Amino acid sequence: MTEKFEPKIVAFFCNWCTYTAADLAGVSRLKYAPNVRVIRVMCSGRVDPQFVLEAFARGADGVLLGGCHPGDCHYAEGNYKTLRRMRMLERMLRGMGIHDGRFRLEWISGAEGDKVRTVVNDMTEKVRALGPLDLPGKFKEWDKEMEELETQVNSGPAKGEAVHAR
Amino acid sequence: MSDNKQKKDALPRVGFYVCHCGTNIAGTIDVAEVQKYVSGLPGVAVSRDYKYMCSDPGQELIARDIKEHKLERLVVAACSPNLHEETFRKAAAKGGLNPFYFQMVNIREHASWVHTDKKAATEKAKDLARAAVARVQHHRSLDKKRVPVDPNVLVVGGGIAGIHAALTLANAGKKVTLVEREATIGGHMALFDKTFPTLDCAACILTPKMSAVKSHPNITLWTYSEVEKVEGYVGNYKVTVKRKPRFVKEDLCVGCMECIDACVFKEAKFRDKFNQGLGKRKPVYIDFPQATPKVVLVDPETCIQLKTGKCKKSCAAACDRNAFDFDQKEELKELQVGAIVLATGFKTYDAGRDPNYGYGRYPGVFTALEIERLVNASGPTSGEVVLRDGRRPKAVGIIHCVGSRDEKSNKWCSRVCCMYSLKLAHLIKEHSGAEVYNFYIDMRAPGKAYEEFYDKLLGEGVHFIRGRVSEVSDWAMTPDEEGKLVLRVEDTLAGFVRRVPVDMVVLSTGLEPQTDAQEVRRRFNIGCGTEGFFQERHPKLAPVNTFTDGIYIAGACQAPRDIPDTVAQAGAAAAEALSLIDAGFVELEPNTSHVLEEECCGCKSCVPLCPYSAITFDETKKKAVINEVLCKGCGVCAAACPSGSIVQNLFDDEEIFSEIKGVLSK
Amino acid sequence: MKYLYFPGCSLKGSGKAYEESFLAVAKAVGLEIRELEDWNCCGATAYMSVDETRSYALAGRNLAIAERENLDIIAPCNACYLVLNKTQHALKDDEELRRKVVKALKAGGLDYKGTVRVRHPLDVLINDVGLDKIRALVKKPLKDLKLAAYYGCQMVRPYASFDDQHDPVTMDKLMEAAGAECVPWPLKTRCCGGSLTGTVPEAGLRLAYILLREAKKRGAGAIVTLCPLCQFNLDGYQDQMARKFEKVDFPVVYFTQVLGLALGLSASELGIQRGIIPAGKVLSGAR
Amino acid sequence: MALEQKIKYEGDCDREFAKWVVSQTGGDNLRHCIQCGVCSATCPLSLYMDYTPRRLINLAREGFKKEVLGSFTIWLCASCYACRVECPKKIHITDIMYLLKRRAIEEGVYPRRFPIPVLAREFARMVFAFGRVNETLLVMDLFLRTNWFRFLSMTGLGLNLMRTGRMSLLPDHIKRRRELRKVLDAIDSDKTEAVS
Repeated sequence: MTEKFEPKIVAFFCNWCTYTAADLAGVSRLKYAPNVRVIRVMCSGRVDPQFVLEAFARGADGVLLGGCHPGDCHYAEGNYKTLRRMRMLERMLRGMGIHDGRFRLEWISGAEGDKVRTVVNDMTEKVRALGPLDLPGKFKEWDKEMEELETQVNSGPAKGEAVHAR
Repeated sequence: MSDNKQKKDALPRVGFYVCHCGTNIAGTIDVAEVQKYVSGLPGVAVSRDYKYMCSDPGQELIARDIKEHKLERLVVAACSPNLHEETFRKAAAKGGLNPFYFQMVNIREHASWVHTDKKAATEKAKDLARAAVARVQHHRSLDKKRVPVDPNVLVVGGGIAGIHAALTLANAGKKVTLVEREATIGGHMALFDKTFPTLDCAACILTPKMSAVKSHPNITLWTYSEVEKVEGYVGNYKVTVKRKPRFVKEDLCVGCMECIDACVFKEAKFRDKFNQGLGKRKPVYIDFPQATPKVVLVDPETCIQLKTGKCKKSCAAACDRNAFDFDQKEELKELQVGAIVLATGFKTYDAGRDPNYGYGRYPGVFTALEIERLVNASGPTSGEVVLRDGRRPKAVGIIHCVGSRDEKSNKWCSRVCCMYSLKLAHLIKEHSGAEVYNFYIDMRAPGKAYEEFYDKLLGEGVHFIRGRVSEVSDWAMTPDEEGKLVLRVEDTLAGFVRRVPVDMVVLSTGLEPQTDAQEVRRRFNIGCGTEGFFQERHPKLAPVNTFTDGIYIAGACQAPRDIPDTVAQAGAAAAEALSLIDAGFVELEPNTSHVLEEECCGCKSCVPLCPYSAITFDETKKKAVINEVLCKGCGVCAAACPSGSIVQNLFDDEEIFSEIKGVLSK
Repeated sequence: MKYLYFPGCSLKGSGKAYEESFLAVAKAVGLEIRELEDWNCCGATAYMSVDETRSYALAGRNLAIAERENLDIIAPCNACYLVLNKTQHALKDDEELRRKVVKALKAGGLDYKGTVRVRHPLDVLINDVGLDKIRALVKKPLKDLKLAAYYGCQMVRPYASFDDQHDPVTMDKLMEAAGAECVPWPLKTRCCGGSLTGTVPEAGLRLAYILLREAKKRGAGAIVTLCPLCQFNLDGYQDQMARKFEKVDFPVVYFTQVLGLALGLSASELGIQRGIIPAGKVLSGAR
Repeated sequence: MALEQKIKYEGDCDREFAKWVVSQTGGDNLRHCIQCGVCSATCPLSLYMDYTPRRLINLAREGFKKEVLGSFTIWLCASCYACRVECPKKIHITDIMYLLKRRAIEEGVYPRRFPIPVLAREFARMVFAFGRVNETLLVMDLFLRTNWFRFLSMTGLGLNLMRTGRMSLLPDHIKRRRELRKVLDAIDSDKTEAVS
């Protein structure tokens, strides 16, 4: 049986709620898929949409953003701003052809260790079903295509053909 | 991305340490492979694995390596930063390295403890280590911000926990404000007659502490008041307290209670909440003789003068100290404190939620708190155990675990019901000589002298039947069940079902969070467990701390707890507050943000984002400015700045981008 | 308000009076009722002891047929009401079971999606028709008729969809709307013995006897119930109870019969004469 | 008084049986039972049972297969669901009784002339044949098979039912009987299904 596709998922967890919940899951020895790499931020509001795009561009197959439930944020309103930004980002990602299942926003409080387990397991299976995104690989292909196009254009235009703006 | 500030060729020299943590990490992650892999990464000068990094030898290892190998950055892969980030920052400082040139990697709670696949866990550890090594090269040297701590303390909740915490703090010379929602302090303990396991009288041990609170020069007692709003941060909280009107001037009234007799209502006919509805009271009342402050209050819902304004106010006339003031209004008061102790206590489970026990349908069914008032000499029946129709019960059944250990209501064991059920069994037997049956599932008597107390009850001839009662009803199968309440239970130790006829049933209701626990915790910006009890920072290492520095919790608001543990926690919470105040200052994480003036284009998009209004706009320079004292370091503005000109220390864009690259580049 | 009516085997046999009175009352309050075409036995409490998946397919056939007309089903008999609801729940919760049952139903040319709701007549009368409308339609209120409202077990358990599991009140309210008085009675949902009363009388008979004796002691004139098996157990074995315990001689009627009388319908229309212990005297005495 | 040895050796436990019960739908949280006995207390028939429901649950999860499948308890359950509603751990005790009944029938260890298992089998046969059940025929068939004398003592009831028109001797049946049989046959019964 060929090597099963193991998705790589980058997770941004807010320090006060989701990161603590992940610690609680650890202390309670709950078991979940090893496909997630957690990056700690002070508040989910610190996650710049560019971080999500950078993660995809660097080869992540899925990005998970964990924050406090609305009303629980340690800084009062950080997660409301996250919600606004990420709704817009989701539309942008869809526009770029990145499937909805690859980016996920979850509210997980400090006491919900088990929710970390269920969300990570569920997301791993869903992204596994979607298959690899592998943008770096696509970037190489596109770069190769551009180079071929460039060599073609440089080797002189065919007779009588109007040269479009370069 | 702005290019790397460090010169490309001379990367800072990084020291990397991966901890075995005994077998906690090494049991699942191949620490040797991680150590070998990281030693090959660019910039890594030293890479070691060690059995216990957080131990003294582990920390000395770091300090010595920093000096010998002139390390400029430090990465430790071990447990969660919530546990030992401080430890390793101190180790770096001991080696002469700025503590913020350190980055921690969580490979225990987030990897070895939660994964079973050894190879995958090791790969994950290597990825996370590589990310940290990449990130730490962008770290800058910082130093902790010091903020002065206001020496005053606020204690919320006047039960035994709040009282003990307030006294401990006041005796240490701190100015304490104790805010209590009810008209008197004392909380649930004031209701009890005796307390387990020693059967010493609740009033005897509570009253002296209450009067000590009243007379203590360092304690300001605000009863019949609630905390409205909390602003600020550790060491500098601004609290707004709403003082509800008593319509009686506290400083004038001495509690002579002449006014109560003079009230137009000749008999008391309104529900007396303190006596759990068993007794009655007038519109002007005082909860119990030893109430503190010993001041009456007028109930706006039942006092004719307050409702219609047409009463001859015989109460005011009878008061020679002229203490009545019917147009007293609600008042908002502000105070500055450095630390807050929450001791808001618990609520008992509403017995009406179990219809098969018939509370509210059969008059012979009582809750445990009602019995506490019946057996109490200052209670409505001055200690006589009688049914609601005055009859003396010949047989009494006490049902344990009502609203506890039940997936349909409260999953948890409320810890105190077995013990108080034993106490009530003793008191009922002593006061009425009735046959007493206790229906329990597991007799939980774990405390000091608790088992001996259970043994005492066994000796007194109480019938202990192990089984959960399925129903209390009044239909009889045999003549001696006529006119009785019959409890159907399986005596699981005897192995058959029994029908036990009794005259009185006592429901030992469990403990659950206060109804407004959610609003209160949001007001103080602390967390809550899934059941609604306040969330402690760490169940073993920081039981009275919360995730918000400067706010401490004590007693049953954090989990069901008996009086000895509650008082112990109250002392612990007071000690934590004292250590904060006596330090005089508190070091804040330097993860605040600041604006790079040369890059800010003055678009003002960040200004409305800050919930602490720490960002202002400098009209002359047309630049945004962040006040680093007000900034709490959430980083929301840094993420929103279109030109990337707001930098959050410790979570700078470059640091996070390098972490993303590190985690994913194979 | 159009409904499909699932009679069940009992309402064609020992529970004939329940069917007669239910159809009569339904017409009187303006419900449009049509019997479910070619309904089959729901399996009651017996079939599940033989084969679980088959019992869900058996009950599922009725649901599949009903889905063709996409109307709510009214199942007056407690056992049918429970089995049909339990089938809906089981097929919703258990993927594997659903796959097997849907496949089996397809083999019979039927498809099951689970869109139809199974309702109890009490639920329909109280929530769809409404107590006010029923009170308005009452012509002959049954003054000073004291009843013990017996709900049986499977109507409220394990799913309490429209009434309380320990202390149901919907039938009490309906009887009060009909002018009768319901005596306080703690055995509202205590089991009558079900299929054991007749087959294992050493155990089951006593349960039925307890209900009758307590109702009589509480001053009720009759027990009003809503399940054909309960009515049969309480009404049919009073001769054996007289031999084993004591003579009870206590009428047991359906709530639809009592409501029918209050709406002015005739005793014969409501099958009052079908009670083995004659109920006519107690009910007419009240008019 | 014949002394009877009451000790149980671990060999008497059938671990597979315990695992099987837990694996069946309804049996999944059986292990969480805290033996509080509310099921036995609320069960109207527990006073006739050789093992109270609580004891049976404990025997089942420990794997005492012989005692569990040979007990009267599972056959005295009237499926009134009171135990399931009262259970503080939300264990579906009624469904567990059903799966034990099915297993007892499968293994042929049910008490021979005890009416309930015979009733279940006859009921299923009648439904398969006609699609509907005729109560009179079912009861007559049951008592002819299990207890002649009991049949005679039912004549009083029979007369009453005839008098009040509640008895019909003609078996009622559905129109599309073949359709129902196709549906029931399409289900490869749980027993023969290959354990996936």
